[in-house]
This record gives sequence, C-alpha cells and structure tokens, in this order.
Amino acid sequence: MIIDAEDHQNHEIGGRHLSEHIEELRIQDLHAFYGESHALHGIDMTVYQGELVTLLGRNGSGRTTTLRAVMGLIGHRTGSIVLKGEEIIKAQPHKIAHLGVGYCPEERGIFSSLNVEENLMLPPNVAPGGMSVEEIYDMFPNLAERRKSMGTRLSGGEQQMLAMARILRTGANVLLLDEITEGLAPVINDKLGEVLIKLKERGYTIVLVEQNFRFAAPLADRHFIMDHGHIVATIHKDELESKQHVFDEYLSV
Amino acid sequence: MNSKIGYLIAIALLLTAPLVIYPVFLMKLLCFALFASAFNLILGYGGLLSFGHAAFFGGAAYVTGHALKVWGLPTELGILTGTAAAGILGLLIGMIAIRRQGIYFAMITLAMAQMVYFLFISAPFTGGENGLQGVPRGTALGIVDLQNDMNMYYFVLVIFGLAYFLISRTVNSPFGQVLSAIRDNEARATSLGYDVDKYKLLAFVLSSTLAGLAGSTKTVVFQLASLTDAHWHMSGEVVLMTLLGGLGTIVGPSVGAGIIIALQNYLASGPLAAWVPVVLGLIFVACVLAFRRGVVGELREFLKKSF
Amino acid sequence: MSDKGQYILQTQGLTKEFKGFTAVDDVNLNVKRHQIHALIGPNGAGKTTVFNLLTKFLQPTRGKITFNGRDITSAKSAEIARMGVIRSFQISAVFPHMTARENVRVALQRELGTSFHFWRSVKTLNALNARAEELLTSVGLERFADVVVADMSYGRKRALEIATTLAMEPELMLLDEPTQGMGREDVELITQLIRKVSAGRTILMVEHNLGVVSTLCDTITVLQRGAILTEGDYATVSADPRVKEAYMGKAA
Amino acid sequence: MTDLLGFPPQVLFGQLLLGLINGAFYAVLSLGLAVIFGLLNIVNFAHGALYMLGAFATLGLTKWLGIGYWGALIFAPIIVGIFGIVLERLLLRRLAGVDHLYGLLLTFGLALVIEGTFVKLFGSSGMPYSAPAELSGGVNLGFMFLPWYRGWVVVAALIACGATWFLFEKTKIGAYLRAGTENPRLLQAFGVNVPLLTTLAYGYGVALAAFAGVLAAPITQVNPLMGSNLIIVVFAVVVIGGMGSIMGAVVTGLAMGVIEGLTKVFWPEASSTVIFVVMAIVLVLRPAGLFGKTA
Amino acid sequence: EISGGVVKIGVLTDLSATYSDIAGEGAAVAAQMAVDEFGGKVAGAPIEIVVADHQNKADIAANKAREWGDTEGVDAFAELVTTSVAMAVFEVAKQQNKLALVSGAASSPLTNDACIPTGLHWTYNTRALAVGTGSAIVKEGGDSWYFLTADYAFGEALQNDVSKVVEAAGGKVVGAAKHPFPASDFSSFILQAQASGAKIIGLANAGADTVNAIKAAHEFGVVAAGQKIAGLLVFLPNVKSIGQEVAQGLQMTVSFYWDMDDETRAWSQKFYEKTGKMPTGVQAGTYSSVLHYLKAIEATGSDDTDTVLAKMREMPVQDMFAKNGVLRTDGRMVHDMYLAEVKAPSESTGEWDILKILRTIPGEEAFGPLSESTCPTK
Ligand SMILES: Nc1ncnc2c1ncn2[C@@H]1O[C@H](COP(=O)(O)OP(=O)(O)OP(=O)(O)O)[C@@H](O)[C@H]1O
Ligand SMILES: Nc1ncnc2c1ncn2[C@@H]1O[C@H](COP(=O)(O)OP(=O)(O)OP(=O)(O)O)[C@@H](O)[C@H]1O
Ligand SMILES: [Mg+2]
Ligand SMILES: [Mg+2]
Repeated sequence: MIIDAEDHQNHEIGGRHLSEHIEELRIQDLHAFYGESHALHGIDMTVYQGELVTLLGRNGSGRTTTLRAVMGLIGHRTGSIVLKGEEIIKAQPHKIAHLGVGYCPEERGIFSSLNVEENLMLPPNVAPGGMSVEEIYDMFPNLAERRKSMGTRLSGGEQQMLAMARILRTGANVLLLDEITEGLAPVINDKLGEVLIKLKERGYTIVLVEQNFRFAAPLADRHFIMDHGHIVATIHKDELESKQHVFDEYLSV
Repeated sequence: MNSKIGYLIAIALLLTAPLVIYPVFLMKLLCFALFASAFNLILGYGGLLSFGHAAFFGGAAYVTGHALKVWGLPTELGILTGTAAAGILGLLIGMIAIRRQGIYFAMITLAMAQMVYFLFISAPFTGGENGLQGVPRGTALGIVDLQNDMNMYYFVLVIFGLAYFLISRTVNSPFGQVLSAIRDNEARATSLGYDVDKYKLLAFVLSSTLAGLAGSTKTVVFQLASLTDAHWHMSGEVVLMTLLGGLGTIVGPSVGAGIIIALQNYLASGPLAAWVPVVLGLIFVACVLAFRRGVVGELREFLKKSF
Repeated sequence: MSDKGQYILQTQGLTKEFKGFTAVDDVNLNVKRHQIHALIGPNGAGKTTVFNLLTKFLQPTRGKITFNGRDITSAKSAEIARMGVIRSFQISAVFPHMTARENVRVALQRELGTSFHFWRSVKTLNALNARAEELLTSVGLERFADVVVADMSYGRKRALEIATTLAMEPELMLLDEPTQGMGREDVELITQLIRKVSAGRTILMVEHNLGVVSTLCDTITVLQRGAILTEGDYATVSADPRVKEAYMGKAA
Repeated sequence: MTDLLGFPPQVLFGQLLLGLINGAFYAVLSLGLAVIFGLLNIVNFAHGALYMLGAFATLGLTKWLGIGYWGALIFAPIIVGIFGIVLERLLLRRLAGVDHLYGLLLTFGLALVIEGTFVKLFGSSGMPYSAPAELSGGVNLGFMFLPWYRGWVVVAALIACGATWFLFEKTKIGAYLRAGTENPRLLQAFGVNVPLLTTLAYGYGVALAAFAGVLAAPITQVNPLMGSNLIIVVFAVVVIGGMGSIMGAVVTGLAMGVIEGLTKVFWPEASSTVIFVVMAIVLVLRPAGLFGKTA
Repeated sequence: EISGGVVKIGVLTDLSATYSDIAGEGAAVAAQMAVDEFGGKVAGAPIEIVVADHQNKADIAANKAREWGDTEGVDAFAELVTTSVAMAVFEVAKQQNKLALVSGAASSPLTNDACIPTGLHWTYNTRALAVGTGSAIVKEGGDSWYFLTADYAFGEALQNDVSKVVEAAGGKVVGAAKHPFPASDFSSFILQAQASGAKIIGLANAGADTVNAIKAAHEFGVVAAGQKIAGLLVFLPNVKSIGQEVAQGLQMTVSFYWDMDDETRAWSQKFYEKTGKMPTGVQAGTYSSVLHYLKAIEATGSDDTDTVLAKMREMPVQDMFAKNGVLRTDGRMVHDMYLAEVKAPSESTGEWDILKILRTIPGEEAFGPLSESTCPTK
C-alpha cells in the first residue's frame, strides 16, 4: 500500500505550517545503480528546513543508497536532487559538501592513518556556525581521552562517535546520518538523542537512517518507509498509532 | 564437457604445430607459457604479486646449465636439479616475503630478486654477463637425441603438459580451496584454524619451483643461461604475460605468453624492431586501462554476456 | 559435568596495555560450560580486546588464559581455533568469492587432513557436501548452497558465518556483536539461531542489544574501563545502579 | 694519523660526505615516490623515466631555448610536472578504485614507453651537460676535494626535502594526503576536491623526480636509461623508510647513501646489493619500514 | 652454386638498448653499404640483408639466429655486439656451420677458448685495446696504475689484459677497485683511486660506466691534480656524451676513425648522409667484414661456408677499414689499430672533429701472434 506524501500537506511541524517551510532537499524520480544492479527505482521525497526525517526499512531496502546518491557518491544516478535550491544530480561530492552537507557513513570511515584529533579536524569547514572542539569533546568524553590514538585503534563504538563528531564541527546544517546508533551503548544512544534534539533546535535539517525505531520515533517529524528501492509510505509523527499497520508490514516491528 | 573438447583440440594442435611452425619458437613459447602459468599460481590464485620471479627462472636456468655443462648430468637430472634449486630459493625468499601483502610483497620480492641478480653477476659459476653458453642438450631417457629440434619439442611438450596438469590440479585441489579462502579473507581463514602463512608459503614455493622448471627447460632448449633470465625486466614481462592473458584463469597466462613471445619474435626483425620496448610498454598500458581481465577473461565475459 | 571441570574458559589477571593505556585491566573471567555468557559494557570498555586476547589476535601484556584447564596463553591463533575456540567478527567474515557450500566446506575440510595436498582433486572434497548442506539447512540457507556469497544479503552472510563456525564443531563460540546492523527481523532470526546452536556448546558473546542479551544469556559480565564492574544474571546486573549509570541509561 | 678499520680517516670522512651527497639524490627521488604513493597509492615505476625527463628537459632548455642551469632548475620540474599531470589526468585517473597493483603495472608500462622513445630519439649513449660556471671547481677540505657542485646538490636537495616535509606534515595537506589514500570518496564527501589534490600531488611528486634529474644532469651522463636501474634502489629506500612516509623517505635516503658509500670502501662489489640487504633485514624486524605506521 | 639462389646476411644487433649507438642501425646501414658496392648482386645472385634487434639478450639472439639459419636460409650472421650475444650465436653458427662475422663484441676469448672454426672476430678485442692504450701510456711515463673495474667477467678480462701489458712494459699496478655494474656514481671510487697515488687511473669498464667515471674524475679535479685517466673501451659516441671539454686529452685505442685518410673520409661522408652520424669502428668493421665476405663469394662463385671461409683467409682484407688485414685460422682478423687522443675544444673544427691519431699500432703488436692464441681449432 502506498501512502502519498502529499496527503499530509496540512500537517504542522515545529509549530509552523508545513507549506510555509522552505524546501531544503527535494528529490524527484531518483534512480541509482551499482554497476548494473538497479538499487533505487524512482524516489520522490522532500525535506523541509529544520526538519528531522527518518528513512526506515529492511536491510537492503535502499536507505544507505539514498544518502549516498544525495552525496554524489554513486557513479550512476538519474533524476533530480535539489539541495538548497541548487540542482546537484551531476555535481561532484566536494561541491555538494560545500553547500553545507555533512555525511556520517554507515561504515564510519574513520581514517586509520590519522589520530582521533586529526580525524576530527579533517573535514574542511563548509559553513560558519559549527560546534567548537571543546563542545564536541564535552559531548563525547571518550574521544577527549583518546585524542592521540590512531583512528582505527578506537573501539567500534568510539569510532561511531568520532564519525558523528567530526561533521558537527564543519558547520554543515544538512546532516545525512546513517545508522549512528549502531554498536553504541544504550547510555550513549540516550546522549545522541539529546544531541539531535539540540541540533534540531538550532535549525539543522537531518535525514536519519535507522534500524532502532525506538530511538528514532520520538525525534522524527516524519518517517519515510522504504522497500526495494521505493518509498512506499510517508508517515507523520502524529500518525504513528494510526499507521501502525504500515510499520508492521514493512518493518515487522 | 566443453572444456574437454577444448583441451583435446589444444592437444591436437600442440602435437602437430611443429610441422607448420618453427619448433624452437614453439619451445620458447611453451617455456614462457609454463613460466607465466607458474607465476599465475601465486598472483592469480594466491593474490600476491611477486615482482621477483625472474630470480627463480634465472636461478634454475643457471643451475641446470651448470649441472649439464660442468657436472655432465643427464638432461632430466639437470632439469630436476635446477628446478629443485628454484624451489629452495623460493622457500628462502618466501619465508621473508609472505609476511607482507600487496605492494610490500611486490617490493620485497623485487628486492630479494635484485640481490640474487647481483649474486649472479659476480658469482663464478654463472659466467658473468657472458652467461653459460653451449649447454649440451643431451638425450632424453638416455636414448632420444635432443639435439634434434623435433625430439626436443616433444620433450618440452611433455614437461609442459605435466607441469600444466599439476598447476590446474593445484588450483582445483583441497589446497587450492584453502588458498582462495585465504585470498578472500585472511583473518577468517586463521580463525578457522588455518596457518595462513604456511599455505601461502607452499603456494609460493610451488610457484617458484615451477617457474624454475620453466627456466631449466629454457636453458636446455637454447643451450644457454644468461643474466636476462634473472633481470627484473623478466619479472615484469611475466606479469605482463599473465595480465594480458587473464589473471586467475588457467589458460590465460599461456595465451598471454604466446602473444608476447610472438610479438617479440616478429617485431624483432620487422620495421618496428627498434620499438620493441615501446610496443610492449603500450600493451602494458592498454592492458591495464582497457582490458584488465586479459584476453581470456574478456573473452569469457563476452561469451557469458552473449549466450 | 565432565571431568574437565565446571569452567570451560578462565582468565586470571588478563591485562592488555597499549602504550600507557590499559584497555583490559586485570580481568578474571570464568565462563561456565554449556552456558551463554554475555560480555557487555560501554564503548571502549575493552570487550573486543578481550576477544582478541582470547583468540590471540593480540598478545596479552599479562595474565593467564586457560581453556578446558589447559594453559593456552602462548598458543597461536590457528592453534586455538583447532582446539575448538572459534570466533566471529564484528563485520561479517565470509569468503565472498566462493559459494555458500564452499564456504562451509573450507571449514569442514581441515579435519580431512588433506588441506596441503595440492596434487589431489578438489572432487575428493565432495564427500563433505552432505555435511555442508546439513549445516546450511540448520541455518536456513539450504536454497543458497550454490550462490556466490558476494551476492547474498547481509543477514544471510551472518547466518552463513554461523554455519561455517558450526562446521568447526567448536566447543566455545565467541560472537562479537552478532546482531549489529541487522533489521529487527534478522535480529530475531539470529537470536533463535544462537539459541538453537547453543545446545551442547558454550557461547561467549558481546552484544549491545539488551533485548538479545536479556533473552539469551545465562550470565552477564559487565566491563568498564577494562575492568570487571559486576557479574550475574540479567536481573541482577540490570538492577545494579552502577551499570545503569555507566551503560544502560534509560533502557534499564 | 691512525687508520680506522684499516683505512686512513680522511678516506672515511670523504666517503661519508660523498655518501651523504648520493643520499641527497635518493632522498629527493624517494620523497617524490613517497608523495605519490601517499596520495595515489601508486608505486610509481615511471619515476626513473621522469627523473630522466628532468635531465633531458634541462638539456633541451639549454640547447633550444638558451635557458641556463638556474632557469632549468625551475622550469624543468615545472615542465615535467605538467607532463605528469597530463599522465595522471589521462591515464592514472582511470585506475581509481582498482587494486593498486594496477598502478604499478601501468607506470611500469609507461616507463618502457618513455625510455624506449627517448632511446629512439636521442640514442642510447647520452649527451654532455656541464655544471654552471658559478659552481665549477671546488674546495679542498683537507681530507678531500669537494666540488662546489656536489656541495650545492646537498643544499638544494635538503631545501627541497624540507619544503616538502613542511608542506605535507605541517599543513592540512598532509592529513588530506593520508586520508585521501585510504578513502578518497569519503574525503571528497567532506568537501575536499580530491581529484584536484590527486592530480597536484602526482604533479608534485613528478616535479621532484625531475628536480633530481636537473641536479644529476651535470654529474652523471644524461642518458635515456639513466633512471631505469636507479629506480629499483630508490624503491628499496622507500620501503625501508616506510611507504608513504615523508620523513622516512628523507632520512632513509640520506642514511642509505652513507651506508652505500661506506660499503664502497670496505667491500665495493657489494655496494649495490647492500641496500637490498638492509631492506630485507628491516622488513623482517619492522615489517612496515622504519617510519611506517604499523597498520 | 649459391644456396637458395640468394646470399642472405643476418645483421643481429642492438637496436633499442645500450649499444644501439655504437652498433645498432648504423651497423645495418654499413652492411647495406657493402652490399650496395656490389650492386646488390654477387656471383649472379641477389644479396639480401635482414636485420633484427637482439636487445642485448643472448637468448633472443640465439633464437633469432637459429631461426634465420633453419628457416630463412641466412648464410652469415654479422655485427653481434656484446660478448654474450656473440658467444650465443657462435653456438648456433657452429651447429649450422654458418659464418659469424663478429664486429661489436670485444672479449678476446672469442678467438681463444671460446673460438669456433667459423667465427670471425673482425674489429678489435680487449687485448688490442689493452696493448694500445697500456703500452703507449707506460712508454710516456705512466708507469703506476690503479684500476676501476666493472665487477663482471668483461671488466676483469680487460683489467688482466692491461695489467699484463703494463707490467711487461715495466709499469706496476698498485690496486684496483671493483665497482658494481652498472654503477651510477663514481665519486667514491675516484676518491679511492686518488688516494692510491697512482699516476694512471685505468677504466676497465664500458659505456655509461666509463662516461660517468670520466665525468666524476674531471669534477673531482683528478686530472688537474696530475693523475691521468685511461679509458680502455671508449667509443666515439661515449666521447660525445662526455663532451670534449671534459674528455680532452683522454687517450684511447680505436680500430677506426673517420678522419684518417681520404678513403675513410669519403666512406664516412656517405655513411653520414644516411644516418646523420659519423661511423664508429664497430660500424665500419661490420662494413668491412660483410664486404670481405662478399668478395670471397664473388671470387669462388659459391656461398658454401667452408669454401668461402678458405677464400676469405686467402685474400688479404683490403678496404677503407683495414689495409692488408689478415684473417687468421683462430678467427682473428689482424689489422692495424690506432692510439688516439681526444682533441681540446679549441683544436676542434667541427662537431665530429673529436680525435687525433697519435700512433698506428701494427696488427701483430695489437693482436699478438697466432701462437699465443689458445683457440683449440686454430
Ligand atoms: N556497493 C554496492 N554494490 C552493489 N550493490 C550494492 C552496493 N551497496 C548496496 N548494494 C545493493 O543495493 C541495495 C540497497 O542497499 P542499501 O545499502 O542502500 O540498503 P540499506 O537500506 O541501507 O540496508 P542496510 O540495512 O543493509 O544498510 C541492496 O540490494 C544492496 O545489495
Ligand atoms: N590496538 C590498539 N591500540 C591502542 N588502543 C587500542 C587498541 N585497540 C583498542 N584500543 C583501545 O582500547 C579500548 C578498548 O577497545 P575495545 O575495542 O576492546 O572496546 P569495546 O569494548 O569492544 O567497545 P565497543 O563496544 O565500542 O566495540 C578503546 O578505548 C580503544 O581505543
Ligand atoms: Mg545501510
Ligand atoms: Mg567492540
């Protein structure tokens, strides 16, 4: 069953009417390919400024691919991706990043030849207003403690923190976050949740790919449900109860 | 089924080829086909790029040359001595080299081979830059006169056939299975209880031994062993042959060797004679850029797609 | 209980120091035979490091490890594996260019003792196919025996990894975050699988998914900053305020 | 004076100094290789050929454009560097994402092509080039006669090494360099123009090779094959130093020059093998090289 | 009587590597010039030259020679630069009973221990080089020698040959440094030579090694400080690559120099027009050997190896390269050699005006008597 995103034009987020919102990211008819395999089959979605949305779905449903496509990391993609008013379907990744996008990849991508601090300082600033290093170390004391360790000597969870931390520094205000709670201790997850709320308050736009529905549900304004490279449903936070059957069908929660 | 027919045709061709094609050229081709196939064992199936295989090829060539010329051993024994020497050298170099992978492995093997090369330049038994000349071909089994090119050809063909069989068997053996598992995921293979270094070392020694067999045979065919055989360009050439023919395919290296040897041979006296290195270089470049799977690999891919 | 004693695996004063940083600090771990034992703790507590020490992917700085009463502190990785201690990895560990059957067979073939036999045909391994398929069936992969693993989904790769591990007939399985990165459905599947294979074996696992831990595990050891904070069954451990504070947060 | 190990001390001092001078060449060449390996993950087999191009560019600039040695010192690396950039854009770029062994093989082929073409164009025996008048002659140091030019080589090489070290270790570029080697796509997703960085790094590494070529032109024969054997030694230096390590390349380069120089006194025949022996020993004891990071 | 109706000469040379300048295409051109002098026909049969690149690799050379002999009816192999190639081709020539006209290879053993009945060594050998340079220099007072010797058989042979000559002439050898082959930097060795105090530094090496050694000697002021360099195997292209400025005063023994007399000048001019370079001794020698071979065929009307060889021995070698050369039974072609010196740039009138001939070394003196030869079939 397909639920059209347009049905919810009238819902409100963050106290304001949706239609008053500026479109931060608009994806239309996006197809993406890995070599010959067709991974995304025409995705349409719009994310408004200041909104936190999730991409939910089973393993292999195409959530990561969507983020990678936005970031320009997939060789072959067609359709349209408009970010902050600019068409970026043909743009190079570094150009896209400089529009103010931060990407936290699923595989973390910590650089093993750099130490924690160098990893943290690595991404160039793409916009003013990033968090200061002190703020970040405050948030993740583990990292402060291990700051001179080589990146991949960190434990799995520490690497996850570092991957998240380093994009908070750059001033990017559109964040593409792929499974950031993976492998983290429950306490850290709690803390990450608080961070996301804070970021939302600052007006960041966030696209969150999650398995951990329990983590995502209280944070998100809307949920996009993906299956086999399609977006099969869009669910507003107010509809969580009424659309429970959608979750059951596609996520078997 | 299909491959059986293919093999039968290949055998028929090989048996009749010297009637049409100059047998010495064919023998050279077989020697290098064997060399490349042996090399492929470690690169194509072991995933390790050795840039020092010339040391085994050349080392065996010298030892065989010396054994036949100075010690006067029978031909078969001379070849075996050279091959064994290459195996021992492979064991020594392998013990140091297999501790590393990738580029490091390539560089270490290159450096070790370079040491061997310098040894050959100045060691008394190699004849320095003049090489060992006039190595007697002798007789096969004490009766067949190998001075006759036709006899020699079939002698070489038998060696090639046996070695080739051994190589394809190795690839498709219990050992081959472990080897490809190691290439796929070394840590996992370890955690399943395999001492990966031992397997890699055995693969390396097998590869160097067979490369040595190729070198020994070549010495008997051409009756000489020279520094060319041990120079690092030779290591590069065997990589080229393997790559051109198709990495990790059984017949690929032989096809690649055939192409390169034929090119070298026919270019050497044509209008492009002075351009041989340039032409080889261009093939290298084209191969890496355009058809990385090599002739056989691309062909297989093409057939897979069209049928 | 066999004469080998109640504990299959014990460590005494196990310590690992990295350049002035103590990742594992004087850990005395006692794993009871035929139990599912969990190792939990905050990120960076040293859980993976303990696994690496037990399987000798790292050398302990100090301390002693005994397996079935035998001192294995100085044994090598492959040796330990041959004794029956098999680990899984945090990222899936399969042989991607081989088929599922071959993956399992690689584990099975070791006991034939022909793994160095390069002159023997690979067909001699066909004798192992029946057992391999049996193992694949046990993890629900019977239909995928001939599929090249690179083409399989993540969850199936995890299942295959378990099948391969089982092929080794391990007495002790070490699983490092077996459900990490899995959808709910797969988590469920793996949980059941672990329960199924735990019969007659001992399992030591690291896991952040408290749901999994609470349903599966008999004993839980909590690590913090390399040292053991507390130990006990789920109810005891989750009630401990220190564990709540350091690890579980609101989840508990 | 008393002999040291059977040799008069002045001979040893002389050899030490000469070793240092040769080491300077090794340092500049291996530095270029390290930079290229660092960012492109390519073992640049064409490095010897590019070194040779540097020497030939010097020759050509002098002969056809009347630009002297000092001009060539600047222009030859630029010209050859641009050539390198073209190579990177046209050829090496296409190897992104495939096993780095292919980079080694591609550059091996390129070396054959470049050297073969030059033998064809300019013959195999090479051409004369003399040191600039300002640097002819030398100074007697008491224990040896030091040609000014050799002294200059050390100074120039150390400057180049120092500048490179500063550029790659003290600026952000170094971190980009190392990160880019590991995961260029991700680095690019952070907003770093990796393709440009890669191209420039290759150009820079190539320019360093050419710079060494300019320095060498007055000393050795300018010959199409001048780099083809040297390259193997330089590889060994890089491996000993730890691949991709800037510091390692420089220090090892100098040290190997000295070790080789001393070997030339005590056991001359072994002097071209000694580096490989050192390499084997180092790799057994420290698999990642002296300055390499053990991954 | 001409086998296959055509006289085929295979020029096997280095077209693409180190020796392509001293032999290479120029040698092929020189051979062709000999053919042209015959109008392309000898004894009524056409003459054909085939050329192949052996890349200095003995196996490629042997392979090619064998193939030429077996399948293409080649009657003689010519040029054959570098000893390993010559030796490899000797094996083939012996088996196929074909002539090997060696020009570029230098080692004396080719007409001694390694000789074959059909192997002819035309242009020079290490002994001649040693005698020419060694004795001349000792005579001039250069009586103490230090060698820089390439650490391989050829270098050693050269050093031994020269040492004998030097000692026979009353000089002495004070030492030698063996350098690896190839060596890129000679400064250390030069320094050792300097420290030895010998009057003469003898370079028992070849090609790039010699060039680099001479450059280093110049740089370190060896010559300025009174020591002299003796290059034992130096060719015209080597001198050009050192540059006359640096090489001036260098003494060397040559088999040929283009500017010796009208005949050589005329021939060399023709050669220059074809190649843009003046000929080296190896190239001129190739011409001479092919020419003499063709003359013998013309005279006998046959290309049978034994017949032609007998005739070649019988006739004196008489052309612009050799005056009254004699082909001995050990394969040595005995002709005059020349001691030459590199002119100073100021003396030089043109790009190719490089050498001046100091002395003619009579063939007997240069190559020694036949009785000295250890060739078993002489
Ligand atoms: N590098 C790749 N090459 C080929 N196919 C790929 C690649 N990465 C992903 N795919 C395929 O693309 C499809 C979508 O994958 P994607 O990674 O986007 O899924 P996902 O929703 O993020 O799932 P997961 O929970 O596993 O991360 C899957 O079928 C997957 O097999
Ligand atoms: N090789 C190493 N060198 C230096 N420090 C290391 C090394 N390996 C691990 N560490 C450090 O040791 C600590 C423990 O790491 P470990 O990987 O064991 O944690 P973990 O408990 O598995 O955590 P997680 O749940 O995040 O995976 C971490 O702080 C890590 O940074
Ligand atoms: Mg994903
Ligand atoms: Mg961990």
